[in-house]
Amino acid sequence: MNDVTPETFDVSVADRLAAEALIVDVDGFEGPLDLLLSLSRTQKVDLRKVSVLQLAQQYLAFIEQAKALRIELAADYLVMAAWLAFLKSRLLLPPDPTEEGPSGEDLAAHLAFQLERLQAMRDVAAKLMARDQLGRDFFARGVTQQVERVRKVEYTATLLDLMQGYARIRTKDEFRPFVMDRDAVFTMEQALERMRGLIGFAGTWTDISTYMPDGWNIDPGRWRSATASTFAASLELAKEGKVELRQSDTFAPIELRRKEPRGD
Amino acid sequence: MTDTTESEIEESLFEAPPMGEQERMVEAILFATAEPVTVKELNDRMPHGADAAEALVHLRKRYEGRGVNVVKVGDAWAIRTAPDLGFLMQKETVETRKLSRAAIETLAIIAYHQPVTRAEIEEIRGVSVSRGTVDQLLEMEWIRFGRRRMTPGRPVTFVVTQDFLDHFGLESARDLPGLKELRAAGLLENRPPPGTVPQLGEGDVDAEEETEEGQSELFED
Amino acid sequence: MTDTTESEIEESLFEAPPMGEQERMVEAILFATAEPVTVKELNDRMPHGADAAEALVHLRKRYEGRGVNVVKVGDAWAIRTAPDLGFLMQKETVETRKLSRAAIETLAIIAYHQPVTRAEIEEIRGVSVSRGTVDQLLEMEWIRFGRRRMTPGRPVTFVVTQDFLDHFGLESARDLPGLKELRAAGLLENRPPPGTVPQLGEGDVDAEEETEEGQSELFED
Repeated sequence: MNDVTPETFDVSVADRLAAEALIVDVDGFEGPLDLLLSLSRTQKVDLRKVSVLQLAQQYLAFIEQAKALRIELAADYLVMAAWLAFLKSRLLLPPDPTEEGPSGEDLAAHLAFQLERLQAMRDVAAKLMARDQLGRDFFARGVTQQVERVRKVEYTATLLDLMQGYARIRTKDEFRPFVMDRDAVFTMEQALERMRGLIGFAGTWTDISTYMPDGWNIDPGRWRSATASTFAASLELAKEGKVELRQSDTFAPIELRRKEPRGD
Repeated sequence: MTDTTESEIEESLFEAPPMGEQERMVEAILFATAEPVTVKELNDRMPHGADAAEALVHLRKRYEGRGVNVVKVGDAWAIRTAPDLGFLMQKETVETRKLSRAAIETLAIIAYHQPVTRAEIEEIRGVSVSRGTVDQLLEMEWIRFGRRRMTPGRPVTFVVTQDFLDHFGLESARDLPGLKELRAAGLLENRPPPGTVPQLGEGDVDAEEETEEGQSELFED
Repeated sequence: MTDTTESEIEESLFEAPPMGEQERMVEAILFATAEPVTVKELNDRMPHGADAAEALVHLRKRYEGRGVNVVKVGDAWAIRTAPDLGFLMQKETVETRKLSRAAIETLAIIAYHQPVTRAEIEEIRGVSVSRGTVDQLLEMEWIRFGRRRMTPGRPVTFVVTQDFLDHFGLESARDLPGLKELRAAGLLENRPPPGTVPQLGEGDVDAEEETEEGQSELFED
């Protein structure tokens, strides 16, 4: 990582630029570290060999000049100035053995490290941006094809549906003189009778709700009655060995199918 | 790559890139462009002296039998998924839905009365049959068109299909339980749903009588 | 055409299609999308028993030196035009938003130091990171939040995304240019400042202790 871009300007140009930078404003720099990095460019190519002392002096001079020009300085810059002044004194005065804390050299080394790291990040950022980029140097597919979610609807009907449908049409205006005493009750006998007639067509598993009498689903009371009796009738038929029942899970639909008499 | 010899023929000031290169170029352009690209556009975009038409011939051959192919779309060219791999671009989810009451009734009437005309279905149901219902049944291939009636207007008739029989596990439409069996099974015992006004439709007694006869007549073919 | 054999194989539940076929399938799927596709997604879409990883090896080789290439992006795969042909694609070039210097530097720091906290970014840049900069990078989906640091305050960390890798043509974060050199030079270490260096971020002595560990963890995948 020693390929830090060497400044090719001669010193006078660099000096001029530094002077210009002063006149412009501090906003041109991305913070005090950036300013320090810029100042260090006028010194050495290798950031590891930068004279931190000299750098501190340059920075402080810069701040003084900015103050003289009444440039508004962000707090960051002043904090850095104070710290660099402290560092400068540490570096210039002989170390005081009674004093605790890091030596001036340690602090200077760390500052040099920070500068080098910042410079390194800038270099790799430039390398990164110089890479071939998607949409600029290489390209993705122009015509993309979405994975289609094909929603296929399959309509089903059972033979029972078909017959019930037909029966419904054939009987819908038939006159029925039959009167029930308690028309909100569908008795188990009624359910049994109804189901006995129907189970002959129930060769496949069918939800027992299919066997509910037509028209009983409008009034909740009648629906409850019909549900109870249909369920009871299913159990009765299962007991008689005429049908088989199954339910996959608690509260899942109960299914019924005709039991083939082949066993016996 | 078969480049140099081919391109050497070009004696233009700017030498055209070797054919292998041109093929790569056409490949990249067809890949990245959203629209099919004409030979002219290809030539315009490629370096001077390039022959996109020839490069296309090579490229097309290269993609023969591959997962994507170079295809002509109108007078332009594009890369497209090989037709046999279309299934990879779809994720199928099957949803089962109960057939509507109208569809079931219509289907039942066709099954019991086939061949039956739309007017007859409407007469039996007492309501008009929507186009969608018939279309749905046709699409499901449970019904199909039968012979036209030799009556004025020569209306089309509907009959049920083998698919229908297969679905309901019937050998023939004749195996459908007759009215008597329906009655015996209690299916004709239904009272009109409470709350619905009894309909004074066309006399059903006749209709019923007619049915029996209609049915036998019907299952001839 | 070898249809029959192919479809026969497809029908068999347990036998995977021949490798040549699998290669075609991967080819078709990668061609159909602009986004990189993971091996898992490929396998999910291909018939049972297929081995997309192996098919990819063959396919990648097949496209070597061609106008489009099979490239790895993180743990996913994509087809991209060969970079040397970019000059043909002026029409396809998308204007990317110009990134500010701050954004570029922040991005680089996240890429090379990930997972990295905002305080660490600020320490490296020596200046506070504006909210807008991070937001812009998040919005471009070049960075995302990583795991929180297990230090006081549990600060969020940032890491780069697959889109970032895709955009810069990187197989993984390990392939970042100059990464090895930076590491060898110790410039990716988070060296605790001795004593009282003015810190712009909140005190991260704790955070820093953990960083080393976090980092090695990072470039492992």
